[in-house]
Order: sequence, then C-alpha cells, then structure tokens
Amino acid sequence: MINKKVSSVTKALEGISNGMTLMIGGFGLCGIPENSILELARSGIKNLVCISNNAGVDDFGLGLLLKNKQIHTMIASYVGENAEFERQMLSGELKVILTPQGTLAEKCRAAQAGIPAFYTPAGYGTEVAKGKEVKIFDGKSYILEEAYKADFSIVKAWKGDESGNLIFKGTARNFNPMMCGAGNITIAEVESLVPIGQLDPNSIHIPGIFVDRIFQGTKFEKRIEQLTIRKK
Amino acid sequence: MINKKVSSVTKALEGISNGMTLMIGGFGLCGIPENSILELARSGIKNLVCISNNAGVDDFGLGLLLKNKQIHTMIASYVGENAEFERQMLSGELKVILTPQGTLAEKCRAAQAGIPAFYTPAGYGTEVAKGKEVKIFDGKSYILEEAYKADFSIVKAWKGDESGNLIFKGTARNFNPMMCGAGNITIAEVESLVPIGQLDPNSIHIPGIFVDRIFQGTKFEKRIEQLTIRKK
Amino acid sequence: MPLDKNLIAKRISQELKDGFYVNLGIGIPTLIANYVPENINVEFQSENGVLGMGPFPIKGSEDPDLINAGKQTITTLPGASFFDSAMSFSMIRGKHVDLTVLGAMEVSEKGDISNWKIPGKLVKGMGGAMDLVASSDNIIVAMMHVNKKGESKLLKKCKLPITGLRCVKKIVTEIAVIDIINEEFHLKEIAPGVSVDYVISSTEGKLNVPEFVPTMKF
Amino acid sequence: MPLDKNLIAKRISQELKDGFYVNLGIGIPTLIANYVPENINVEFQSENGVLGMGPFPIKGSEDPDLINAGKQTITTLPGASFFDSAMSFSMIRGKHVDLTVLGAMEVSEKGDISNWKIPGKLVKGMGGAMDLVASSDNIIVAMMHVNKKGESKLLKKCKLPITGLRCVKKIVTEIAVIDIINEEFHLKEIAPGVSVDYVISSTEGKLNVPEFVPTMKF
Repeated sequence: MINKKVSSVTKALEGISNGMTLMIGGFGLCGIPENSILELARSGIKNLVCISNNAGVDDFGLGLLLKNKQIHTMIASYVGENAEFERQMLSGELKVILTPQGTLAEKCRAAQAGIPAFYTPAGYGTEVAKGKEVKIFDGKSYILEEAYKADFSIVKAWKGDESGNLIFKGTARNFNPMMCGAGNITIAEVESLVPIGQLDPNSIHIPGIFVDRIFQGTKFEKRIEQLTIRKK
Repeated sequence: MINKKVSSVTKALEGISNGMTLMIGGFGLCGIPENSILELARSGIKNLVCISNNAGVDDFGLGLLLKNKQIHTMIASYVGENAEFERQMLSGELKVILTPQGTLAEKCRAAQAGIPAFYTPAGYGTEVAKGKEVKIFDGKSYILEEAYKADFSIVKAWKGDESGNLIFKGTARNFNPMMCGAGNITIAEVESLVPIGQLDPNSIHIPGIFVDRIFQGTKFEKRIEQLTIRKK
Repeated sequence: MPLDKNLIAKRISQELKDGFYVNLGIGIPTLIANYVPENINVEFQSENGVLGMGPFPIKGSEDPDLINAGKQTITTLPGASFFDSAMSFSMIRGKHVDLTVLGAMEVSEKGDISNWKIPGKLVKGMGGAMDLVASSDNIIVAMMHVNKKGESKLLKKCKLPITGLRCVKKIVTEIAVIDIINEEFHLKEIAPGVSVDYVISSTEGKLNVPEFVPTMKF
Repeated sequence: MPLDKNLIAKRISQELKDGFYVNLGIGIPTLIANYVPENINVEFQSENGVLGMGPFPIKGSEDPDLINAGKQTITTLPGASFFDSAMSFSMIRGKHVDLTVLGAMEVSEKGDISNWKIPGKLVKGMGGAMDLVASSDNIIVAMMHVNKKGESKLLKKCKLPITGLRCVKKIVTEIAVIDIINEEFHLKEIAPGVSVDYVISSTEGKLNVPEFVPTMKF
C-alpha cells in the first residue's frame, strides 16, 4: 500500500504558489473542496488561474478567492450566480475563458488520460471555436480541443482510503473524478478517511494512482444553493 | 423506468445480420458475453467484422466464430493464444487489424462519447501509424485515431437491472463498459438480472441509457485460460 | 390568451415519447417534468451527473449532494444512477439523449440559437448548452415569443453570439408552436385565443403559415 | 554464469522505488513481483483493469473474474481497485505508472523496441505494449541477450517491426545490465562469472564499456 495521507489541509496544499494553475472540483457549491478553498483564501496566494465549472457564490466556494482578488484567470462554463464574478469580468479585472461544460469535462479527462487533444462538435460556429482547428467527420464539423495543463488538482470525495482510493456521493461526483491526475499533483479532501481495505475494490470511482495527497476535512458546510422543495 | 429487458438471447440478438460490425466485450475469456457468442455461432451469420481485444481460444469465445469462418475481419490487440486465428491470418483467409490495446479501448470510448477522433502517442513511428495524421504537442508526436463505428455492441455484466443499469465484477469489467453505447444497438447479458431499485445508484458502472437490450444468461461457464496457483 | 410558463411546459410535454431520455434546461423546461403523460415512461438526465431524476424533495429530506444542473435540490427515482461530468457528456455528445429542451434569447429561421451571452452586459456562460445543441438531433426551444422590449426573438439571423448552428427543430412560445423545416419557420399551432396575424407580426423571420392553423390542445 | 529468469527478475527488482506504481509485462517481468524489497511499498497495475495485484491464488480460491494481463488467475491486496480498460490506459498514457518492465525481441541502441510481430511467421499482437512504450518515461526491458540462433538482440537498428521509438532506458539480460544514454548502449553491470568481452561480442549495437564494470549483486 502506498500511503498518501497527509495530516492537515495546510500540508495538503504545500507547494501551491502565486501564478499557478489549479483545477478545482465541484458543480455550483455541490462537491467543492471546501476546506482547501478556505485554506487558499487564508493563504493569500495570488494570480491564480482556476479551472472549475463554476465560480461559487459571492461568499462561498471560489467566490471567496474572487472577492480577495486571488484569481487572475477563471476558466469555467457557467458563472450566472455570482455578481462579483460578473462585475470583475465586465470591468476587465478578471480574465475569463468560458468553455462549454462538456468540453471542460473532456479537457480535464484528456489531461488525466494522456490524450493531448480531441475533436468535439460543441462550440463549432461560435466564439468558442475562434483560432481552433476545424475538421469534418462524416459531414459534420468538429473543433480540436486540447487537454488542460494544471499544477494542482484539488478535489472533494465522500470516502477515501489512505492509498488515495476515492468514492464520491450523488451529484457531488461531477467534475471531481476527471480532475484526479489531470494536474501535476492531486489533492483530495474527503468527508471520511477510512483504513485501507474498507472500500469495495469494485466500487471505487477513482483509484489511488491518480491521487497524491489525501486528508479528511475538518468541517463540511455543504451549503445548498437553491433549496427547492415540493408541497407534500 | 424505461424497460430494456428481453426474454432470451435470440430476441436480444435480433437484427444482427451478415456483414455487420460487432463490438464484443471481454479480455481473453474473462468477461466475454458467452451466451451471445454461442448464439451467434448457432446462427450461422457470416462476414462479421468483430472488434474485441482478443479472439478467444480455439474452442471457446470468439474462437468458435473463427472456427466457423463467420468472421471476415478481426480488430484486436492480441491474438497470441489462438492457433486457428494465427493460421487464418497468416494464410490471408482472415483480415486482421491489430490495434494497440489502449487505442482500442479509447476508440470504443470515443464512439460512446461522441468524440469522432483523438490524438494518442501509441503506435507513433510504427506500422500502426501508417496513413494516419501526425501532430506534435509539446515536442512529442501523436497520431490521430478515429472512433469506431459498429452496428451492435455485445457486452457481459455481473448484475443488471431492467432499465439496463450495469455493474461489472473484478477484471471481467475490462472492455465491456466502453463498448456500451458505442455501437448503434447495445446488448447486455448479465449473470443476475435484478428488479429496478436494487442497484445502488452510486455504484452503477454503466447507466441504462447506454444499453438497449438486457437479458439474463442461462449459463456461464467462465472458463479460466491460465489457471495459476501458488503453493501455500 | 397567451400561455403561461406552465402551459408552455405542458404543451411541450406532448412531444415526449415512450422510452425517451430527456435533458431539460433551466427555467421553463424544468417544469415539463410535472406534465409527463401517464401512459409513457421517460427518464430525465441532468448534465451535472444524474439519470432518473424525480420530483423536488419534501421539506427536511433535501440532500446537498443531490442537485440538478440548475443547482436545485432534487430526488431520484428507482433505477437512477450517478456518474461524473465526462460520462454525462458522453451521453449528450454521443447522442444517447433523445430530447433536449432549453430556453433561448434568440432563434433564427435556420435553427441557430443564442442563449449564453449579451456582449458587455450579461454573461452567464454557456454551461452545457453548447454541447447539447451541437449533439442533439431533437432540440425544442421553450421561450417567450418577444423580448421585454417587444422585439421578436424569432429572427432571420441571430444578433447575439451564437450557441449553436442549425440545431433547433421546434419552438414553443406563449403564442405558437413553430417548426423549423429546411431553414424556415413553419407555424404549426397557435395558443387558444391568439390570432395568426399576431403570431406573424411577432415573428421577424420568414414564417410559413398553412391555410388552417390548429389551436393547441391540452 | 548467466542468470536464470528468476535472477533477471530479482536484479530488476532492485530498480523498484518506494511509492512506485509498476506495470509488469508477460513472462520474466511477472516474476519481479516475487522480489519486492521488504522495506518499500509498490503497487502493481495490470492493464486489463486492476491496481493492487497480489500473489497467485491458492488452489481452490481462484476466480475466473480475476486475472492479470497474461490471463493468469491472481489475487488482490487490501487497497486494490478495479476499473475498465479506458481508465487503465488513462493510467498508462497519462504517465501515472512509474515503471514499466516488458520483454522484447529486439532493442536498438537508440532505445527502439520490437516485440509484437515477426512478419509472415509469428503475430501475437502488441496488446498494451505500444501504449506502454509510447507513454512511460521509465521502461526496463527484461530479455535474453541473444536469440535462439545465437544472434544479438541488442542491435544498431531493429530489424523487426517497431513497437515504439526511443523509449527503452535500461535492459537487463542474463549477462548484463545495460543503460541507454544519448542513443548508445552503456554497460553498467555484468552477471557473476561473465566476462566483459563476452557481453561485447554478444552485443551488435555500439556498447560503451567503462574501465571498471561492477558485477551484479543480489
């Protein structure tokens, strides 16, 4: 067993410095690495390039780093719920690269899988295709998208073991699995860090080979963005 | 719930006819759709193009279809354990397209995922690269590989439910998941077909959307190719 | 009388067919789940990683780890499955989803759609919309026929940045059902109490109108 | 005296480092798992979809759903995981595997390797070898120094169809350990009782020989 356990979020984030590119898991506020983001906010590390589907809300998730002006460039697919984000983007303070969600997912997965580039139909004929190679397969046009490069991937899982095996829960899975191993170093924060051998080998979503450091988060707020209920 | 259950292997294979391209799951004899292969052997359907990592052994798995001369072209990565295969190939009776195993897997996955083509380093500078586009990323050369097209995918899973959700077991998973949804119609044979709601949504390997027909196999021989044991 | 949002959703629900996997966008499309005809089975996919979505949870049973693409808390039905975003878009890009319904700011008579950006003003991002419209063979747009300024949203040519080209097959608005065939709008149905002339005057793109236009039925 | 297969494997096991993920090819490489130094932790990956392979099963406990890439029955150790072939090659192509050991028919002084085909005679297929050699930064070849006809397998240029270009970093044979540095063979160690001259005469490619060549230690 190769042990990936680190004792704290501070140790987990060691080596992250100004100007680096980070991939950060989660969809909206669901499945985000809360403890790591709070630590990044405390750290004051600046000029970050963040690859994440969303940018949190004004006072939680990546919104915290935006408010602190720690993010230089944001690569995301949707930013609709964050007023500060929109303000920084429209004013030009923040560089934003909007990317179709499926392309974003596949560019992470390509990085994980050693695929330098792939063709996708998403974005053909739109602003997204600018400067990208176009190729026709079976009469349909596709654009060439390259794998992301990142210094660190930071993901959140439900359960993990000391060798870095991960299991996600519900829709908190989202972008987390593909980001594992996509950055040079992968940090996983988990709700529950269990001893080796307690996870069913058949039910592991991400094998430990894709994870470099794992720690149990001290607190998970798991804020709900849109509480929607039905009348019984 | 969308019901994918069919009552027999015969019904499951309806529509497969001479000259079609089939993707068939399994690695060696592990995780192969035994019941479907036996039925194909009985059917006498000819001129098949088969995409499968291996070609079985002389008297089991795809070897049965080879012996019957039902296969026109075999696309595989490794054929080392099949004498009849080697004979037909060297004599020219059988057309063989050898493909690196990872490329084979990724070409299936690309078909499933609507990715028409991707770059891979595997095979660059070799016979495999002949006639394929080469492109350099970060100073390294890659070749362009296209997604497979197939009429049917035939896979084998451990458990499945009536809506087509699948769970695989151990290394019998192998090529089966990526082939689901990669062919126009996907047939899954399972060891155990359970009622809807009995599989943990978090542990499903292949969601039913990728599966068109599912049936419980009547018998699984699960032949072992290389029984290797240690002395206690 | 023009339809309200719920009736637009109800009209679109008539396009559901037995065995369909359906992706519903944020807004009006989400409401369609409330109107699935009783005699058919469909499953709802949400691109954030769930197939087999059920209704919203009852109070107290909400789970922060269980949301749809609109970030709303949801439930799942028996037979549901969870998966990552890459596999979710394998379903979409790989054409495994049978019907996609989404909102739009503009649709052109060629079937082009704009719904992600108003330059210099509003940038929400495309989310999964560009993947959906680039891949799905069966796209229905649910939207208002005119914008807040009273200008038609069914145009000869989209003015806003495009989300996808030649992809929309059908538009359902508060006043009409319009199909796009051979790059032209075709009026198929009108809302109860709405005149054909009103639909024509509300549509900037060329609208083909048959001799008899049926009224929507519910 | 030249090494037997087990000693070749044992010598290569000295290249294992703590924390390595290792892919072992069919044949001699498989034997390396028997010689992992006690003070280090490594995990074995098999490209058919398992990480954390253990020893062969004891009789009666074999599972047909649990094999390695050589189709041999295996066991798993605590912390193991199963995955599909696409993810398996994500590990390989994505450079997450730290060391790859495989057999070869020929290796050139540039580090080219041939191990999948003898035209018109023997075609086993490349299996996962082409993916492995195209991606891994750390490739060791385990093979006999000469073929059955007594001809060198360490060549100026491969004669058989290539599996991969400029990828082999180290070769361990029954008589020597040879590194490939700047596209030349460098003799690093000799087997006990084997002469340097014998290694030179058994090597067709240019072999750089230092003044003192240490003998392998076990």
